[in-house]
Amino acid sequence: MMAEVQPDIEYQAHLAEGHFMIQRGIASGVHHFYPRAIEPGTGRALEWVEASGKGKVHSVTVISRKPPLEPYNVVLVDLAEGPRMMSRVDGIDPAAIRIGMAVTARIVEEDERQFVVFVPAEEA
Amino acid sequence: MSAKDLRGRTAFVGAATFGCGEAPGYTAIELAAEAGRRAVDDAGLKLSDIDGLFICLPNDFLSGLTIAEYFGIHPKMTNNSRTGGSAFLTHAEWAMLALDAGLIDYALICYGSNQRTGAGKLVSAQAPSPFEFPYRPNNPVASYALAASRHMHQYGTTSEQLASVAVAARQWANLNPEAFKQGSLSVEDVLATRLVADPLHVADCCLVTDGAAAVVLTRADRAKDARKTPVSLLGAASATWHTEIAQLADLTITAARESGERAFAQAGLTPKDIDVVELYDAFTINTILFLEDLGFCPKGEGGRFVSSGAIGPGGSLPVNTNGGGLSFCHPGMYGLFTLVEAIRQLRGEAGERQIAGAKLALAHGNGGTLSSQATCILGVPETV
Amino acid sequence: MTQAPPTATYFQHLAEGRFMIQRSPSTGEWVFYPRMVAPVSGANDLEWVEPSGLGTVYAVTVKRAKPPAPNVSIAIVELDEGPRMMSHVQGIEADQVRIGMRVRARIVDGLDDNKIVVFEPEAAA
Amino acid sequence: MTSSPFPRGKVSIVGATTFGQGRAPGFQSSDLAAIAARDALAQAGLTPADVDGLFFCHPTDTFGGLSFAQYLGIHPTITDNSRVGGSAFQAYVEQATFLLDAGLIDVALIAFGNNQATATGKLATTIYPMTYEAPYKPINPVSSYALAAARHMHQYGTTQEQLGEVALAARSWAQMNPEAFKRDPLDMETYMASRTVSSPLKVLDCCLVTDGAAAIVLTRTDRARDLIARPVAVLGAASATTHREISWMEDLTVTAAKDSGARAYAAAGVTASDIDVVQVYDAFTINTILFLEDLGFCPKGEGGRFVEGGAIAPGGRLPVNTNGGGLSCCHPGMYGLFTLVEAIRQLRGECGTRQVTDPHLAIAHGNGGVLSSQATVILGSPETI
Repeated sequence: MMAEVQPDIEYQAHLAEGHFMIQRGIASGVHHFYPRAIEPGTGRALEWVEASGKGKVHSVTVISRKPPLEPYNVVLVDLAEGPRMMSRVDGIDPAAIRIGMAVTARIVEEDERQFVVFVPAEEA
Repeated sequence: MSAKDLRGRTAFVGAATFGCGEAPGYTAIELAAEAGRRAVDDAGLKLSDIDGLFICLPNDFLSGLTIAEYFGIHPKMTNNSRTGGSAFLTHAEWAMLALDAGLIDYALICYGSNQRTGAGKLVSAQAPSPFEFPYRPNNPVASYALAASRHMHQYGTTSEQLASVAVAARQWANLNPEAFKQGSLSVEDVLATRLVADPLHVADCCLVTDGAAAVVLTRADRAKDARKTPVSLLGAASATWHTEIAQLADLTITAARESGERAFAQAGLTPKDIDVVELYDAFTINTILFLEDLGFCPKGEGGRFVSSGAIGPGGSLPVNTNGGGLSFCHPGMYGLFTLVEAIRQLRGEAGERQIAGAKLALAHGNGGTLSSQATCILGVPETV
Repeated sequence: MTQAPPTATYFQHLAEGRFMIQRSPSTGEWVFYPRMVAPVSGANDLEWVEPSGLGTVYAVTVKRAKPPAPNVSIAIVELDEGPRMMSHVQGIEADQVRIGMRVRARIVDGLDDNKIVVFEPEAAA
Repeated sequence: MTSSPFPRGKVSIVGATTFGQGRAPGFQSSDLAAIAARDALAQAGLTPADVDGLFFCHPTDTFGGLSFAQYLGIHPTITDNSRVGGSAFQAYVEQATFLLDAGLIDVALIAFGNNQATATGKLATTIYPMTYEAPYKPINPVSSYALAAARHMHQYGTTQEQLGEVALAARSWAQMNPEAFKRDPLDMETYMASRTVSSPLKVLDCCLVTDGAAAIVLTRTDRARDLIARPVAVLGAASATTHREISWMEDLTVTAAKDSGARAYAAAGVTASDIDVVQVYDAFTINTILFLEDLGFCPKGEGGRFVEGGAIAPGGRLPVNTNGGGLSCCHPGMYGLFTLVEAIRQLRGECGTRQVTDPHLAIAHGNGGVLSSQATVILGSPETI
């Protein structure tokens, strides 16, 4: 029984080792995020693959806070592989983040937990 | 196999609200119980007549059990399904089926919250997603803001158009003595309020109030004996597409499209037939999305539709005639209030805000972050 | 007529040193816990009345504590007026509390800042 | 209305499975439920995409129905996460049957998973303030059930040893179930010597704390026959609620199972004496005694004497909780769905050494809250329709 995927633990372990991994249906070839024990829709097996880290901002909101706290952004990013995830874009004034903007994934650590944020993609 | 014909087989025979706005000192259960008692009384029934209970209280996972005990009744059916603010319209769908099947005879749907004056902190019913919380979205507003920002990006919807939803709601609230927020409100006023999560301002967001509501349903044959003219349930349908906003395929199209389509099909009606519309307006963007998804205007046209003055008093399509969650009340979950207002309009009980000759009404509930949608279509007896 | 907030009113009475429960003049029934509306009958003319404070143990369990903390009785007491309530029976070893035992109410300090009602054997009072 | 409105035999179960009973480290509750759901669907050649009615109860997420729909990548037309405690799953069967029969849905999935035993987070409980009970610090739910047991002993002379018989029978069944968590031998001496938690209930009167998941799949019987050879028919189902807190239960020795059972029997057109195998929600040993009485297997007050002498153990006169029950098989927070899975497995003849000989009728009874909410399902082999 323990041959089943343990989605959260495995995802987090990959991040801790510096890899942003997402899942792909072995039969369907379709990529998925967030991590699951079975493929959504089909219920079939999934494998881990490293995400390219490339994505585009799908939507953005800037959350205001009582000064002196700074506002911060929350975005949805469409990964190049297809899935969408919530994240934030660092390294840019939140007011300058635009829908459609190309971004690149980075793994950061806060409160002893690694997670994925994005930065504006390097100009080609 | 096609769906059983449930059109007009059941009817609302009682409706009530209690403690809308501020109700200091009361617990959520007390508010819900009083609204429930009033709705049962409105129907000319006794508490002991109720054999189906549909409840969802903010601070109680097992609230159906609590209300059964509170009323001293032994219901055959107890349902506390929680799908957010759409739950109550889904409860109506359930009740319709259970009543028609003869499983129960009288269904009570009720809700109450003391979230404004209550000493306890606001209850978060939803488990935080490990894939959202690192980014600190101030949910629910952040999720709705992300949808609004996509709608603006794709269709050119403007902040002024969003604001016009809040303005129409306030105009209706000014005609409703029960409404919590009254007074003049202009588009400029809305835009001058603080941004909470771009593009949504404070005045784009629903109120935080106390309040309770309840409705009673029974089979059409029994409804004839009710104290007041029954309001028939012509169609009801639900749909769930996601939980987290990142998982909604197109942030400008909600499952209301699906629940609306099935509810209209069951009722044998189209949006053109509807006289009055009650939508769950947790945020101004909701009204725009649901008007589009329910077919009252084409996709992407919602912003222009609402800014034309169409949805306010005197407009071509009366929407949220009680003032909605934006100006009437919003005690954590607003869904049931859409049903109560639709029933009051069809009974001709809406006073200054009454829509003359209203025969058909649509009530729509929304849960989670645009996640779960449910639509009910109601009609006066002659529409059955 | 709408009841004043029942839960808040009940604890206010206790804070003032009075154990009050509700009664409907129209049906004569006594109600506990405090409600907006009487269960079953639906009567909504509930008034606050002082019960006799006498009752009978209907059921009891002894919650075993890790020594040296004492064991505690958790009882359901049926008031002479009819309603039942959960409580402690104090002034007696927890494992000496018996179903059917006559008890009398007393107000003591509870958790938080609230006063609560406990019972002790009627004979001891 | 004299005749039952229940659509007897119109709906059948085409998939039933468990996963991760006992300890399942590393999985979230939804992971466990998803794996069970996948396997239950696969038994009928279905996939998550076929599901349009979702009935799901998540231990910590009150919006669990929404998140599980998202997890499975489906868009159900009916999403129900009604919580009435451990009886929720029987109530789901009742509601799914009506919805399927009315044609509002085609495939219903009822699923549950809980990682409470191995998860680092603490057990989720309702936020509901038990205003009039909390000041007395009952260890709920144990103390509430203990109060009921104390009344039963007082009124009917039920003994500690009779409670022990229930625990012993459950353990003997568990020893025949490779999936059961507690399988070491248990005798009356050990039972009597075990620590009292809230008198009269001892540690061994209380259910386990385990992980675990289960899932079942329902569809209309006409379609079920095309999917698998031996679907299990839903012959009757009914629910009843009486109270929330034990202080306001009318008679602590009579549960709403009396009412839900009576209506379920009426729907199925059978009586207790027709039932071949019984699965009841044994959160505590007293439950089994109460439910055997309330469901009509023995007169009120006789439950203690009924279970004596191994009567409900393997080889006894009535097979009860043949998987080992919540006492010895598993109890992942809510056990209701596991009574259904075991009843289905018995009717399908999948139970290995614990298999009851050729059963045709099974009862699966769920209990929620503190004896508050009861729901009964009667299942039958295809021949019983």
